[in-house]
Amino acid sequence: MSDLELQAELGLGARRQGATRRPRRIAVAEGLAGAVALFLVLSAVMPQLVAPGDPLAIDPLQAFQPPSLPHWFGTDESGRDLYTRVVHGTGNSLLIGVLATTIGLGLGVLLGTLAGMLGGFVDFTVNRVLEVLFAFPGLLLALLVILIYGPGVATATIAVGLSTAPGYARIIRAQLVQVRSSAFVEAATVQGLTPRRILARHILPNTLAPLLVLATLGVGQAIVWATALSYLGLGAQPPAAEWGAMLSAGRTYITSAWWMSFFPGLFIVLTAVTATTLGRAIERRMRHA
Amino acid sequence: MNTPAPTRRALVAVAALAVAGLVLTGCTAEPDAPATGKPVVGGTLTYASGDAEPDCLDPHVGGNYPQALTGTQFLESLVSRDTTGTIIPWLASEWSESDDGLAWEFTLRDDVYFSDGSPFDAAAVQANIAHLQDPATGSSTGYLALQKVTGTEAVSATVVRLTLAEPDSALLESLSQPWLAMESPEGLARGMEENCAAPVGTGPFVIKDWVKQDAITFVRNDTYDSPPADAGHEGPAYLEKIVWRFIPESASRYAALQAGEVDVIDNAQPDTIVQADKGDSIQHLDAPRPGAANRIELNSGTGPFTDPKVREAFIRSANVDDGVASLFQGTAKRSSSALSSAEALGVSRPKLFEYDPKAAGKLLDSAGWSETDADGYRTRDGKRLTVRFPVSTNQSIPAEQSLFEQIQATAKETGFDVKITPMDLSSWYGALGSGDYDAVSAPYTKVGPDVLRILYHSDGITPAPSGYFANHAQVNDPTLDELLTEAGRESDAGKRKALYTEAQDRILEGFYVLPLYDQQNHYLLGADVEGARALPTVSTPTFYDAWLSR
Amino acid sequence: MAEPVRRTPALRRLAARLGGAVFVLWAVATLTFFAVRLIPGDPAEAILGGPGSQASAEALASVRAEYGLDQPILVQYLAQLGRLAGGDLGRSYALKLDVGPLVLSQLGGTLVLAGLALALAWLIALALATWSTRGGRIAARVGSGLEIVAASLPHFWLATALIVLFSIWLGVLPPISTPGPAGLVLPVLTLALPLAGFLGQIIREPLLTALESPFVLSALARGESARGVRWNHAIRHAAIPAISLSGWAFGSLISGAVVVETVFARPGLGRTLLNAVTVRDVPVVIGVVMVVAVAYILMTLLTDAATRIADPRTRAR
Amino acid sequence: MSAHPVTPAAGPAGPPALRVRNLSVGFGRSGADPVVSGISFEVAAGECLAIVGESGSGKSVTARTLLGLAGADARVQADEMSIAGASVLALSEASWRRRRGRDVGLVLQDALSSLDPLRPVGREIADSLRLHTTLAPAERSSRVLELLDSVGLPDGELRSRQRSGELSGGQRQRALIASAIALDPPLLIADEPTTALDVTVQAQILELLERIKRRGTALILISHDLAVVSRIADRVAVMSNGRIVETGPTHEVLGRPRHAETRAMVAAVPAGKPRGTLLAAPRAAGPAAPATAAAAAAAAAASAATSAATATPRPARAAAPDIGPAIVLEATGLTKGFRMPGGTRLLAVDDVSFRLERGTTLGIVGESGSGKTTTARLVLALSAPDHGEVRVLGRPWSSVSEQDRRPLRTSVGAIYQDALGSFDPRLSVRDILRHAVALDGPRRPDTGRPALFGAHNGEAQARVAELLDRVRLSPALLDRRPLELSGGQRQRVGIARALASRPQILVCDEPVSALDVGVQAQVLDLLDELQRELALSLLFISHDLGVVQHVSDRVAVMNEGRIVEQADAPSFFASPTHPYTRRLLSAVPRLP
Repeated sequence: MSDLELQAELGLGARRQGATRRPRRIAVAEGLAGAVALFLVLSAVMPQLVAPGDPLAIDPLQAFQPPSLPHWFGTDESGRDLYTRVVHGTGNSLLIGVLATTIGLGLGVLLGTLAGMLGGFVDFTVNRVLEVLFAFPGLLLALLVILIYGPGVATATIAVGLSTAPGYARIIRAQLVQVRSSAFVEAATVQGLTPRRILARHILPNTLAPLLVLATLGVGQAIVWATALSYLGLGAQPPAAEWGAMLSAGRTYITSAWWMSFFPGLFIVLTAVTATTLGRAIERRMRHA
Repeated sequence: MNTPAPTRRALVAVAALAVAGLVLTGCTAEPDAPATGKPVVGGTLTYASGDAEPDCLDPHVGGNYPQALTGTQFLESLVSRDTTGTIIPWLASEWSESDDGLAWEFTLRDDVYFSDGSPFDAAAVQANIAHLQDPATGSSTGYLALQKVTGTEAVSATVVRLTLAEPDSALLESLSQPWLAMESPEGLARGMEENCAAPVGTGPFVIKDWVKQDAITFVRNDTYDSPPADAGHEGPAYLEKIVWRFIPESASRYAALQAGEVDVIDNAQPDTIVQADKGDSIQHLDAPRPGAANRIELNSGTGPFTDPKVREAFIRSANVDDGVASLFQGTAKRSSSALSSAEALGVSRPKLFEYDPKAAGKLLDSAGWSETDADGYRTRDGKRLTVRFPVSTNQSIPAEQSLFEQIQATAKETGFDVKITPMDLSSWYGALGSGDYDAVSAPYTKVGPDVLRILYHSDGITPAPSGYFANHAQVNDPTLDELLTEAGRESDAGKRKALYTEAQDRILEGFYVLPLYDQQNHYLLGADVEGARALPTVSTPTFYDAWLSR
Repeated sequence: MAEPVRRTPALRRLAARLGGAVFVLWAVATLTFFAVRLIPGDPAEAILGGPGSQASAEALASVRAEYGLDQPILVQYLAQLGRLAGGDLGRSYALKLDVGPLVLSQLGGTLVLAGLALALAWLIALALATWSTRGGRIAARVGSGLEIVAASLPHFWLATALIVLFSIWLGVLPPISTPGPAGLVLPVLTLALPLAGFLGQIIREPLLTALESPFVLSALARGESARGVRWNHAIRHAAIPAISLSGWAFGSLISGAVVVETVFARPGLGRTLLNAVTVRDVPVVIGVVMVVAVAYILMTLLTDAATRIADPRTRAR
Repeated sequence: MSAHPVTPAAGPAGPPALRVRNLSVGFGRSGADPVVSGISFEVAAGECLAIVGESGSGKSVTARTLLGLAGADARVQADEMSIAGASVLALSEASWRRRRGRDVGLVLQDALSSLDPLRPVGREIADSLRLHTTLAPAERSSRVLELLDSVGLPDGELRSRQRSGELSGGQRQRALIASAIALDPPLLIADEPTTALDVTVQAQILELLERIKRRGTALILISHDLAVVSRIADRVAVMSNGRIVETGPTHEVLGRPRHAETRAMVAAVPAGKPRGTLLAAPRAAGPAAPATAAAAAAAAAASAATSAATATPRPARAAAPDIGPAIVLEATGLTKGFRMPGGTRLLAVDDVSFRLERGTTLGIVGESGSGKTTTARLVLALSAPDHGEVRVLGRPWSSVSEQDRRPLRTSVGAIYQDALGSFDPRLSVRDILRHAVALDGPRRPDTGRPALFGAHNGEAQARVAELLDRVRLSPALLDRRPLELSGGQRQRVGIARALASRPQILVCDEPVSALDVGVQAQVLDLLDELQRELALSLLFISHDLGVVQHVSDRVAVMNEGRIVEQADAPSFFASPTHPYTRRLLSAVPRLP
């Protein structure tokens, strides 16, 4: 799925056009995104600090409580506190997102670098492979992986990772080719730098710098895709405190307990928006530094 | 390919003349108390099913509840049941049992034709029974129900005789079920593929069209005149057409009903039932399925549950009452019986299933599971007290899975490590077949207490031809086997009751099962649907008497 | 460069594109063929209903013979390619139907859904982009904020939210896909909104660039109105990158259809695919994958043609 | 004649085509300095007024204001602003729209982007007619053909169907002019209409504009280049910092510039200035060069006020050190072809030979597409010739492997037209120079890596400071990235980098083409000074014959991949032999 590619295009494209109209100061949106990101990371690393309860503790007599002071996000069908569950689910969801992105980015960097650096036959082959992989658009590749290895968190993570890899590979390759043929690399050759030094000093840093942007944007998208798989019953399963699984459980009660679907979904959207905003912000910073 | 065993809520008929357990609640129009106004002829009723779309519409093949739901609309059985539990005539007008109980004669109506024009006669009944007993059909439910039938004979065109290997007091109930409905022999002869797509019956509606993954369209059978004896009228049905849709999302289903897009939904969620009961715009039809109650069976054949003390400890450690109350919001009652509350012979022993974590702890101590590890789980000889609990996501409604999670959470307090593994149906059967489970919940629908024989007779440990085995608790108790066999032959009501009571006591006191609640079967109907009812056999809805007041 | 560059003959280009398309299809078929060999367990058993079926040895043997599973893998592979070339997608394990007709019968519904969603997404994206670039920082911020949020909305959540809002609270639209046009509103909206967010983001940057470019100033200096400039000049420039992303948009719509068709109980390719993956109905999954691949390739060919029409500059390249 | 306000020297009776009195334009907060403050001028029919100034002087904003296109956030104030006698102050947008194109036309620079690249030029031209007339489409089409013909574009049928990208630079500039004069507006504003065009094309466009002027159209010509406007302008107004600092008939202003700014601009025109003449006024004392081009111009203007009004000849060059061969760079029979998309081969460089003598400058001049850039790449060994050879310092250069060539690379420095693109965007000025310095320094015996690479290496820092001083850049810029520098500053950093390895040869590929005349003058002066002090040999490649004339000892003219004429500068300019050269020379804008 090349949402990532798209997201990256949006960020890196502006770089190519050399747009310089944006100011350097921190925008309100970026500040907010930073704060949310901080909250999410804290929730992932130290959930007990943010929500001290037990995400699996049931209390049937407190089931289906709407949002209130003791239960900020309400309770679910077993009386579990949704705020606690959503916060404790952050770790799971972020981990899935980060792992999937790592897999996709790792593979993408490998393929993209091979194609971009070696060129010729390797480039041709890798490009054909990518072309074929792109013929499995969207969730298709992920579903194929799940068909083969069966549903589950691990499969879903790998599936999302694999299906994002072609997009990353194409970006990395394009970036590499662009940097390699750029005027400053020629200038370095004219200065008398050895190919190895040019690679180490100019090509790799300039190719890999956007990886941070890609990774940030990618984690947001990966989380959306992974939760989609969980929602479809192909990823994490209840009662695991994972956002997609929680949403999936909540949809049963959508007519009477909207909060069960609303809050996990809100966190997914929040994460994706935050990732996009931060990715763009990092990109802008890198461009203007 | 063969059907995967008796899938959803399979049912086996039983002979006993159970007093009606079917309770119709809510505001549904009952057949003998028709709703206001004169029935309107015509109109299209849209039904939204939350059950899986059948692979095959012939309920002989396999035999699961979705097939029963659709089959009820266009197929008919030899006999039916009324709300008091009495067997009543349908395609057979009368019947008799020989003194030794080894032969039954059924006199058939002589004025009934299949919708393909072929006559319904003794040969047709023979062909149907042969079809059910043919291993190539891959029947599981119907096959099990006819286990004792050894032969058929057409005494005349309208009289058919069945010969039995041993007396079967459950035969009439068996034959009342949709899975043993009568189909056109000519239709059967077309081969499985064609017959699966559009079986031919004698019912009030005929299959017009089946767009897979979307809807089945039934149209009125205009020459129909063979309703069961308890029907509200005679002649063709009122409705012109039934559109049978499959909407797996329960919320979408309910919303569709609210929006008037569909007229009837099944598998209604507890919260929507509560909502519907509060207002006037939606009628509620509560028709619990007969047979076994929903329960968790504990595998006594291997693992920790070979020890009755551990079984009892597990049962006492599970807080089911609070869970049922909160999850089902009053739409389901806690059961403490092996049988559905629809079964008059059911024995309830609430005391055995009371939540008592202290007692559970002591029981584990005495069973040797006295150590506790760092995570709070009991151990014995360094091994953790783990309960493997595969759950079929296709078979359990969400509320039930939530209940399992709650049981998991409360049993943890006593020290059980319950490992719930959600699985697709095929893997779940695989896990069961290889014995990789300590606890399992498998719904089983059936009329009368004979279900106990299917579920707890040691014969049920060995798989049926389809590969399915029903004795998940792996109860292997010769005394119980004897009681159940005896009860299955006994036609004297009093003796039969005593035998079944004793058998149930043995099962319940042996702590093989943790009863949860009746098999839920809630229909919600739009306010303008009149005259719909659930057949008192296996609680499938019939729309023969139904009409739309709009 | 002043002199017009000579163009590649159209026929040769077409042949090259078709050759590429055939290659991709072959590779997709090969990849899926060998990928499903990775599925653990016996395919014959899978055909018979999975591990729970406890099928007899004879049944397994007869299935193997029927499906050619007893042949060497290369023979199976060639046979599979032969069947695919003849348009035969095999037979569903679970539904007992030929996959080809089944998938084709589901294709229409999905295409209608996707087509309408694409059109609506374009409409929303263009409207939002033109409104928010008309001037004013607030409008621009609100516009780009809305786009980012819309693009981040997971289909499954959006679908639920729309059902709650329009069907349960307001009661104005059916929560499931009904045959009439009303039944299409919510599914189409669910698919269109996130896509509109993405398209809007793609359109915005080139739209701003175009609006600030000298040719717009020239047009204004000729007396063109702000609206005329937008619609006669800027929109076309803004649309080109988005048009060239139609292949991606198609993928996103197919993924969305998996969710949307399930939630709204709409027959279609997505729901068929999900069901097939859930019950591991391998031939149906492969069938859908192949059909989607063909559609995707057609889509990229169309996209290419559309881009060439919209942007004559690419013709010379 | 008084300087303010500008009044037409002569003209027919009636109201002038344009009269502006005391116009001020500001942006942003009302307290902010106006971009244009209190300027007044008028243009009569058939007259051309040139508004000349550095970039940022406010001339383009003035042009846009005259069309009501200064922008929504612009604050426009004036005592009078009238076109053909009718006031256009405080017009509504709708009334402006009716006037634009009809009463006043606009021609911008770079028609490639000034005509919508997606629409046929015929439709662009017809737009004016569509917006202001009731002509039927067919009538519009025939009028478009007439217009194309009138601007010197035959084949109107074909041209009107083509898009700007399919036309040559001159053709599309003509088309753009056609679209501006479609309704024969009494006033035409041309904003840098010939910038980025080849000189011969530039001359043709100026001719076309002059013809339009003679038809009775009032023309306002906006440019940064005095030499360009001097051809057709009747009067010149010099703008600086939003004000008109000097104005008058062209020959007066150019012949006797009174204002320092004007003098600087006159001095900065390289064409016809002898080799070694200082183009820019001497820089302000101290190494802290001003941060922006505008400020630099202002500083230059300030100091110029106290210095001589005309260009100053410099002292003679330092004698070249007599080490090594006299011919430092030699190209023989260079040929390079490229495959075109259609399958044909294009010979970009065809049998090119030249020699660069130590301490001298060889100028290679040619129009776009002449093959001069390919030649530069061959000389820098960025691509290999198909035939022929390049030798550096008498040693083989193009014929050896990159590895063998590398030791010699330090002898050849290069500066580029796009200085920004030649820097790694991640690096600061300090890093760029430190890396360059390190390459030249001693190598560590153990690793063979440069020893000067440490960030705190004192020697490296000293070298960086020295380089910075050489190119007159303030050390305050060390931590900036090239993106944050002005064009002139970037080119200075580029020069500093090239000097880091103490090269003997400097290859300059269009080093000043992207710069304003004023900044160009400073960079050319700097190069000249460096050549004197460091005995550099320069290969100077440019499309601008004026610049080449100013800097070169020897000149080679390239056309269609070949060197058509090559000679020592004095004889070359005195008696060009090749007709192409003559054409080129006659087209060079120079002051009268």
